[in-house]
Amino acid sequence: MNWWETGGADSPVMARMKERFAGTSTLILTHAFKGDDTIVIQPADVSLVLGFLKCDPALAFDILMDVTAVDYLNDAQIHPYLLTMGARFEVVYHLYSEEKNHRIRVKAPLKAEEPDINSVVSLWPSADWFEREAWDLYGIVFRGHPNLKRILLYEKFVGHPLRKDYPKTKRQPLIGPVN
Amino acid sequence: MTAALVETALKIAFVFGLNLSVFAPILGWVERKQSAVMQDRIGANRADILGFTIIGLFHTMSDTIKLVFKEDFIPRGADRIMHTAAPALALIPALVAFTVIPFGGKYMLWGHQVNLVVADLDVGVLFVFAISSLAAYGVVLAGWSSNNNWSFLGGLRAAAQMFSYEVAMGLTIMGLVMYYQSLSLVTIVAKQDSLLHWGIVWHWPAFILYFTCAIAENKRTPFDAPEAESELVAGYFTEYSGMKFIMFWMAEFVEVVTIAALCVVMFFGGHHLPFITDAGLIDAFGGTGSAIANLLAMAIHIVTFILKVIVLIFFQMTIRWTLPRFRYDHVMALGWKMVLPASLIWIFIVAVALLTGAMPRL
Amino acid sequence: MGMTPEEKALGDSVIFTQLDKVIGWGRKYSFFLYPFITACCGMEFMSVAGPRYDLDRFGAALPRFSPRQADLLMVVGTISHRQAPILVKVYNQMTEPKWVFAFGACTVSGGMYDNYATVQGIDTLIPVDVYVPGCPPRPEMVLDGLILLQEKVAAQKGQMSYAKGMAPVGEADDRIITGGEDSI
Amino acid sequence: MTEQAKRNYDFHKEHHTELLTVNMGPSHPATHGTVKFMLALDGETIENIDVEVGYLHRGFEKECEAQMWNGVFPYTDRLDYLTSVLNNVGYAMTVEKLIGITTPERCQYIRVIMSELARIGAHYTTLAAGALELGALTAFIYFVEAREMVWDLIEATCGARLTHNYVRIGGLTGDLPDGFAGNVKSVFATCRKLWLDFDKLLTKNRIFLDRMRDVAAISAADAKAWGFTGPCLRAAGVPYDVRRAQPYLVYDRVDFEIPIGETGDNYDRFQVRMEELEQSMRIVEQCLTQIPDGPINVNNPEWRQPSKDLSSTNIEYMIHHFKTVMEGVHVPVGEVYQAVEGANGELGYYIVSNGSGHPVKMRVRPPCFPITSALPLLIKGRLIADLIPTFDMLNLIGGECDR
Repeated sequence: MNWWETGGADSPVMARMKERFAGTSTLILTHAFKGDDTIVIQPADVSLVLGFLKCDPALAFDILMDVTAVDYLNDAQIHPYLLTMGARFEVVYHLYSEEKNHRIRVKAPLKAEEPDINSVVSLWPSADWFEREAWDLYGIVFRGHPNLKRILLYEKFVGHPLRKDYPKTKRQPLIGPVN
Repeated sequence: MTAALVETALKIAFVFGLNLSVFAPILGWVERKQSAVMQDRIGANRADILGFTIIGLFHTMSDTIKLVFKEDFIPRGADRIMHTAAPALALIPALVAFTVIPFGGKYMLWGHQVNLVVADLDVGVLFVFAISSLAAYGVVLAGWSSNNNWSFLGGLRAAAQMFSYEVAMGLTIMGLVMYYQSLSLVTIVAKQDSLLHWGIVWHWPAFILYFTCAIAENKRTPFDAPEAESELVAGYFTEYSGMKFIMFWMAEFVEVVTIAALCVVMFFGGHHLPFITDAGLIDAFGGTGSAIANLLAMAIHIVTFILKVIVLIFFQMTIRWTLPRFRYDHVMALGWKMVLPASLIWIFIVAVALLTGAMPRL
Repeated sequence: MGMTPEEKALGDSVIFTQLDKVIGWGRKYSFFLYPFITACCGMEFMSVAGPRYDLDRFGAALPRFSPRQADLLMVVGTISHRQAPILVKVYNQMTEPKWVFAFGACTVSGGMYDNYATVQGIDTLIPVDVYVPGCPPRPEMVLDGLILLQEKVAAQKGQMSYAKGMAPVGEADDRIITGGEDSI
Repeated sequence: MTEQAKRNYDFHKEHHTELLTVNMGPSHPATHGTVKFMLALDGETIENIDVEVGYLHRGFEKECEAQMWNGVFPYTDRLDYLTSVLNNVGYAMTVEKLIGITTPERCQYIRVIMSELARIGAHYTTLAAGALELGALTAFIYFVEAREMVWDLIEATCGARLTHNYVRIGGLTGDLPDGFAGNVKSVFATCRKLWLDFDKLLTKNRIFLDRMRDVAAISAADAKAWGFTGPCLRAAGVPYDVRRAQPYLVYDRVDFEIPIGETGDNYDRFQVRMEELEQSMRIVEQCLTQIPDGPINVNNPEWRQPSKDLSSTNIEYMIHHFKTVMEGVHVPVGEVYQAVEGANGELGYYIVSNGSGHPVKMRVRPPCFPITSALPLLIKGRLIADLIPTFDMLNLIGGECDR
């Protein structure tokens, strides 16, 4: 048995998602490990899925809690679908519905060579800075983002430091010595 | 002639000495200590000379020494002449305004009449306002000549604020001038010889209005928008260092004293003691003819005056450390929409009261 | 600092050594701080300035946020590489004489953070007079550091001879830039 | 001038005026050293604003990925450095959720007590800083003193004033000290007095009201869309509080209210925080009456190393201690997200483990990050003086926002 399989019944959110996307290839995997409803989707469908999550009255995810990315350069075995898709990154969205008081995690695997995905700024303005951060630290390109530039680091910085192949202490000082 | 010259020289020395070497530095210390008391702290107390600290009084001295020997900096792109002149332009008017403020009455000393005011002008009230409005130039020039955006903003704010309150401040006093029928501060003080004739008795609304305007004119909290630390770094004196920087502060402190002294002169009977007239006091010590009696009375009057000034300074400091800061547009709104109409209404009320006899004429 | 021509000429003449003492005394009890607060240590800095520890007792309570008016640059908190040019600029903008107080482990050595983003001690950028380690240092330590600095300042020789803009660090032009987009 | 010309009259163009660009920060007294505003000013009015964060980016995630699971705690301390314990608790709960262990009841109560004390300290600081920046220095000092007393309580428990590093996976580093309940009682009595003083100085002060009320208001829908949580969201009238919505630890056993505002302006944010101080005190007081005796650590050496007494007298425990220190605990494979209510809003941890001794991903959802991103929305068209209280009440904490 894989680590994410829990064997419990689906939560209403998961049931609704499975119902909506039945027969399509959108959902790669769904699970509720440790009670966290999780869906893994095709990156091309991210606008569709997140738009549905926001607008569907039964789901009504009105707060985008978090957008981040993960680099599975050496750890793709954690999620076998990464290996089958040949993906390296995963963009992770955490949503919360204040109205219905439920949460969901949406993940979209991305390939190393073209880490780009649609921006969701038009759905939630809070995605603006989160996506800029993911671009800054992981180099994920968000298509359609109005202002995709570095946010935590400076423009002169080369590379994306949270990628696993970026050495932890590789400094690029603007002034002063390297170490 | 010589006696008159000596007398004037002594009086000037007294006034400037009092302001520059006593009030201004001590106020720096008072402000620090009072804030410490209000905030449950100890406050500056470490600076010592030969082991004596005198509750931190020497800190003012060490500040001065340090500031004198601090690098004097003029930023690139600044107008050097204006940049240097601005602090002086801010400080001098505050000092000069003090010349027409009587800090005592008239005394006969060895056949020579001493009038305890440096310049007994017939238009003393107008002179004070005219001179203190010049202080705005120092501030505006400082802001403009520094070639710094924050200074510039601070200077603009200061200009608007000082000129606005100048207008209102002049009007707040008009009722009082009508009541005493004189523009001379000496006459105004002389007419306050009994407690019932003190300005505050009939003109307490004017006092409140005047005091508000005066603090605003002096740009102290809650009206310190031009130098608001959290907004404009240090406002118009952002680019000043060393002594030039501290001159702006001294101007502020001297202005505090001037405001307090003016309030005392106009509203709190000047040097007069509450229940005894000048003549009565001199008589009590042995009559008009005695120089000793006159000297004693003079000393008591000067001390009374200074004590009253200190109380009002204390009041200003308390306000300083209690209230938060106004927003700039609220300052202007308060000046134009509240204080100015209120002082006009007050003038009207005083006029009607004087005509109908509801307010006794002096 | 080296001997300036004036110092060499005047040597240990009595007047100047006495004057040194007087100026040293003045400077010792009159630090105007520039709090360069970036991080966690700033909270302890608040406490140091607060009623219980009361920095004002040492005559150092007056924060001046204009570097022209400050004597003591208190670097409080982690300096990232992004922040470093600003720190150097503020240091250069300060008028002589000036001192630097490294408040907390991050400013002393980089502290817990040894990675791509952080400067490994501000002494790689600007000269430092007092190092106060701790993450964050307790207020007592800060006061101790301040007293040490006071002693250092009081004992300095040649107090009169600070040249204008003596030691700009990095690009010398930083010092005089004012106004516009570059002012802080 | 014709009607048409009047309508086309552009003041800026006709009078050759231009906007004044000023650079506020990152070392500006109002920006707390970690944020930079580029302002385009038309007189005093902010026509445009660009917010730049990241000046305190110190590689939290990269640093944590190099640490062992227990070694992450000191770094979480320095996220929102005002609520170190709260960050510790959030992280510990996330790892415990991934492992699947439940901490003993006493531990849970202590975690709640310490979290709330940290929250009290954070709110004191926020409110005090807000007062300071508006020029009310005395009010600032009152709350710094109150905060100092609350920190004394925390210090008595864990030994540190600010960065507590108090919580461990599966437990705590130590129990509450003797006489803690009595100290809390006396400290809270003084704090309530100071609260009243602060309240008198500011809350009904006309100057203060004018500066705070109706400044930078945000609607409930906007606040949610911009990812507001915590006091800022509640000020907009949305009663969302993780402690109530998805209770964790023992928050479902204590009685507390969730203060909400109406207009979402600065004054509401101020009032919500003022009220939350009292509610947090109530939570602590209730916990202190309910708290049971018992262990503070899970009785499972795999996750929580046994006490020093055992490990220095017994060779098996000694070896075990050595191994857990050198290799760290091996958290099972998986990914979880756990949110706690931080002082600024929902503090979420998203961690991914590959079963080794180090995290693969150690993500923190910083509550003030999205809140700060809404600053241009709130402040455009307002006066430069409004920026100060707005920024204070949004409460950007550099360590958390920039990580």
